[in-house]
Amino acid sequence: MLLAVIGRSAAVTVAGLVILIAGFLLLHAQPALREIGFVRFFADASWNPSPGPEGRFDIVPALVGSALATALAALIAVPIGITAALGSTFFVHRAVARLVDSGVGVLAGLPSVVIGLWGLTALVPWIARIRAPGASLLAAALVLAVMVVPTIYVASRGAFKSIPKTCLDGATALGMTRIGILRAAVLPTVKPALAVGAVLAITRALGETMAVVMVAGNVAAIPRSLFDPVRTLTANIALELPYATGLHRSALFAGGAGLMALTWSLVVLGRCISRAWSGEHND
Amino acid sequence: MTEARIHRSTTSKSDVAVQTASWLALVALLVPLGLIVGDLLMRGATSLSPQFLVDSPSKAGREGGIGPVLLSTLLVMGVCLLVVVPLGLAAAIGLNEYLRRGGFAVRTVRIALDVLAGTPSIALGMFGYAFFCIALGMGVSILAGGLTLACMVMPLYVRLSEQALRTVPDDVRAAADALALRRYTAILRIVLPVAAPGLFAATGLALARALAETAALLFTSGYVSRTPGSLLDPGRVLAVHIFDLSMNVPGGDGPAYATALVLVALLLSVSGVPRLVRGFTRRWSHPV
Amino acid sequence: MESRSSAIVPGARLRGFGGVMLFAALAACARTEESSVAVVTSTGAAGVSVTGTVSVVGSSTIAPVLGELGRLFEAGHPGTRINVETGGSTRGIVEARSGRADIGMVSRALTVNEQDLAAYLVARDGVALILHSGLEVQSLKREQVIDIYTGRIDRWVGVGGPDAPISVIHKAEGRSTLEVFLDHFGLKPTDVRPSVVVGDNQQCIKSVASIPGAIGYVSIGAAEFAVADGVGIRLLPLDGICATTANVRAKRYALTRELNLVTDATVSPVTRAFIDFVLSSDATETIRDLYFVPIGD
Amino acid sequence: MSQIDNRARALLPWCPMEKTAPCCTPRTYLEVTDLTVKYKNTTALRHVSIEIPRGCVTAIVGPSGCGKSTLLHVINRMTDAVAGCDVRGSVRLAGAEVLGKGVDLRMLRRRVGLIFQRPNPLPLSIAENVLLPLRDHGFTGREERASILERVLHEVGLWDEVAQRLNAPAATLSGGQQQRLCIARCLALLPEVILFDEPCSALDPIAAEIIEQLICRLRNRYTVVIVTHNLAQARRVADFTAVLWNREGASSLVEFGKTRHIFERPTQGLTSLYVGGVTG
Repeated sequence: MLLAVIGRSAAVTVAGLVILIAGFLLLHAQPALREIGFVRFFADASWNPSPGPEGRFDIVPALVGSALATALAALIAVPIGITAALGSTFFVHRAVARLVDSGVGVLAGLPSVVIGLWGLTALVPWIARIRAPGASLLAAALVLAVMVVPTIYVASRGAFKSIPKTCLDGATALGMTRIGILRAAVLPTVKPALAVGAVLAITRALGETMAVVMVAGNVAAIPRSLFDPVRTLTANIALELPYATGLHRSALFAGGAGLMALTWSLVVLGRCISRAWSGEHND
Repeated sequence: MTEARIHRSTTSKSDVAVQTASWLALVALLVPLGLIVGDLLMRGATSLSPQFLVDSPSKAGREGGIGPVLLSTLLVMGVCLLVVVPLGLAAAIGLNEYLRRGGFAVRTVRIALDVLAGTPSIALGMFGYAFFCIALGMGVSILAGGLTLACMVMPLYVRLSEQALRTVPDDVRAAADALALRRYTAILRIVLPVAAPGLFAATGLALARALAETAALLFTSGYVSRTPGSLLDPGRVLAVHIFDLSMNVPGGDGPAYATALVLVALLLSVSGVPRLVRGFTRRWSHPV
Repeated sequence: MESRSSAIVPGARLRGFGGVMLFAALAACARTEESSVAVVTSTGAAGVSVTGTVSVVGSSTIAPVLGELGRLFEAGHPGTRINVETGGSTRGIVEARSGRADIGMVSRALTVNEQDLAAYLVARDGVALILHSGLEVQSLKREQVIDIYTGRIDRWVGVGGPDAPISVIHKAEGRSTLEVFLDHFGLKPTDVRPSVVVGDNQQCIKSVASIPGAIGYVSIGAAEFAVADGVGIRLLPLDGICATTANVRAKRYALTRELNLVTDATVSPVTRAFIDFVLSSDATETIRDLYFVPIGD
Repeated sequence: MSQIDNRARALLPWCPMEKTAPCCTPRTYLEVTDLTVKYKNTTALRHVSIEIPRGCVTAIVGPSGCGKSTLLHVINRMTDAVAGCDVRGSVRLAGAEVLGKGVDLRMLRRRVGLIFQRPNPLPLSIAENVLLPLRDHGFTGREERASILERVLHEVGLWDEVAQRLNAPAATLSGGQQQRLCIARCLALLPEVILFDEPCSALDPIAAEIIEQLICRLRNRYTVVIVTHNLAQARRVADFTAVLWNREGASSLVEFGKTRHIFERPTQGLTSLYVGGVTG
């Protein structure tokens, strides 16, 4: 009986954390939302959140920065992750596949700060050779791609592995080419799983802070090229929160709440995709 | 797991293209890994020594070691696990053993856990700062950092523990049911022992996740690299140390890599040890 | 988890309560040993017996000084602990006012609105422009600095240097070094077109040292400390006056600022003792060692 | 007189069949009345009524998927744990309703033991498989538990085989031994009814024979219900036999009576086809 009460209340407590977190972020964001107002976060000329009348609270550059870095990272990581999973499931020797699997396991386990360290000390200087100073949108996207490619690989690998052998044998028996088999027998079944993996990876990229703050240059302006610096929503918080006070801090909390809302809707999107998928399978 | 290879039956241009693309993708996947691990080993190993693990950092970390940082890390992880393991295990037991499967409560809690798992760690760091440091008056401290991390790894731990609990075969549950064992007897004496290796692994993975985290700790357990005197003192963890050395300390790259090497070694061992434990306990588990 | 249960009380001041764990006792022992040696060398405040924790929050420029002084103070006063956190001058003010910190560190003069706090002038410091050490640029005029920071000049060749791009290192909002710098050059925050935005002095120094073609501005104390340590940066003269601690001391250098400590009305005995120590002649040498200018000089 | 044929009697000479008064004048102990069981979309059992006599072995036979196991699982309410399972009708144990809301499930399951198709010892030692349920059901005396352990292991003929390694994991036993251990731990709780759900189908023929002999030894002292798809087994061990058949999407009772009657003079055409091996 006691265990039942403990177990149930623990489950509820854990779920309640979500409300607590949302509540506290909104609580601290409230002064900014009240005094600055929702509109100015999008209409102000720039992000210069000094306390006082001169404060400018334009969140758009950070939003664009986050969106660009995430989208570019996804653009790089999704094809590589999926194709690599395809290769190690269907084309390469099992030993190679195992090697890749464990390599990806290590990559997935690397702390973001370590990947950021590598980005800062190896990647940024390389990019700086093309164009100084090197800390840029490109560096952020590459580092993010390295971080999320394991997520995509693992999700796709799982999906490809779950394809029953009979399905492939049927296609092979018809004497189809590999690409024909992939199109006919593999892709239709795994599409939703691949989509879920990609959404998961995008969620991760959007929420990543450390690796990005270390390589992105963190200038709060909309970049005009790959080599321009960017500041993401997460970097904005990491960079300024320790020093922020008053309305500035509240504005950062509002940014944090917005970031949270964005990622939460991505989580819900992922659930919807996988639900639609499993629904399809039940029929 | 039915895994099927596509055998080369015909050779067409498109096939060659697909295969080449696969190889290229595999290389593109492994090259950054090789570069990172290579850098880590080469640049880290040169600064690493037994003394490095115990000495205090001096000259902002350019010299000396990471002794106090290791201690702070252990304490933050300790606080985190002390909260996560009992609460998370209880929640997993509640979800898996007591709440009605597929019921409203279970679905709600699952969605909440998914959402929590998707919350960016920096947002959790803000929450931890607002809630633990300010509202609960803990200040920037090891305690606040550990509790924030606990919030972060909770969904992972609950999900993995649930998976572990689900490895208990159905016919063992049926046996316990048919014998009309009390629920807690069945859970404490039968379910938990069977699930123990899985629970170990869950703890290891949760710990690995916590060890790797930086953003959630920036504002909660702080930067101070001194030996903490209590749980209410701030303390710098390994990941934050790496961040600080690489961002703020000219000439700090060497020690940063050495610290990163220590961190990665720690990560690999905490996620690897449970696998060994599982190997030892396998013979006791029910043949499935 | 005793400390946790007590921590549930909202707003409770808990610093110093947490010594529940064994390690805490061990750490305390270790410190006592250290200090028993150090007591002999430490002078001044000997007869005063105070214990407790002082939390110091604020400017990252002052933090290294107070960190070092804190160590000395702890050595002379067993049972005390000085926790120094960085968070910028404004947070120093806010937290000292709210009582979350015992002492705030403020690396500028107090404004009219901040007169409710008691301020203690600890030292003086300047803000210097720094360049990557490989850059062959000997000096910059005021207008050139403004042009560089507003993006009107984006290659070094425009100011008589090599044909390389300029990487403008700027600070994130909320840093008082930024305010002092912009104020001196009559710039508005919105005018600046940076290439990289950094957090504090140390990060700025590291960025300038690692990016060829970089220019930034930092505390002279921090910069001289870095140069003495062999970091690849160079301090630029300002209006023809070399950026050195000596020139700050001699009040020849224009871009200077005060380094203040602030407290609210209630000051605990241990906080009082620590402030006294920081203001005493015992602290002067340490302040000078870290390339700041003690008030007495 | 005897309910089993001579061949079976020759095989099981120790079956105390002849002396068993209760089967001659059977008193109903377990009364299933108008039982209908529905899962989400399907009806498993429809209007089933059987009166199971005390101290006898009753077999439930029928082709696979005809709801035999469902019937057993309803009797000790294992169906409670199945989501979307709807049970209507009545099951009375010694005159008391089993399906009601206020029924003490712990007590019911102690009185009505269930043995599964696959041996499912708890992942504990051999001894603990018996001792843990005993402790859980409030047998507090250490001595008492030890003597019960020895008694039930003797009863299932396992004592001599395992006495030296009572603390070894139960998983190290062979399949037949595991099944006997399951029966032993059930006996330890002093049940009145024991339900067997195809207890031999996962075992090799030799182990199966030992279990069959064991079931015969339980006669008189326990009311035994055994579900089996093995007609010969039903004929060998059962005093009474019920035939279930799936008709029009749901199973119902075709015929119930003394085993001899069912096999030699069935009243229903379907029964004679089934026991004659023509259909099923």
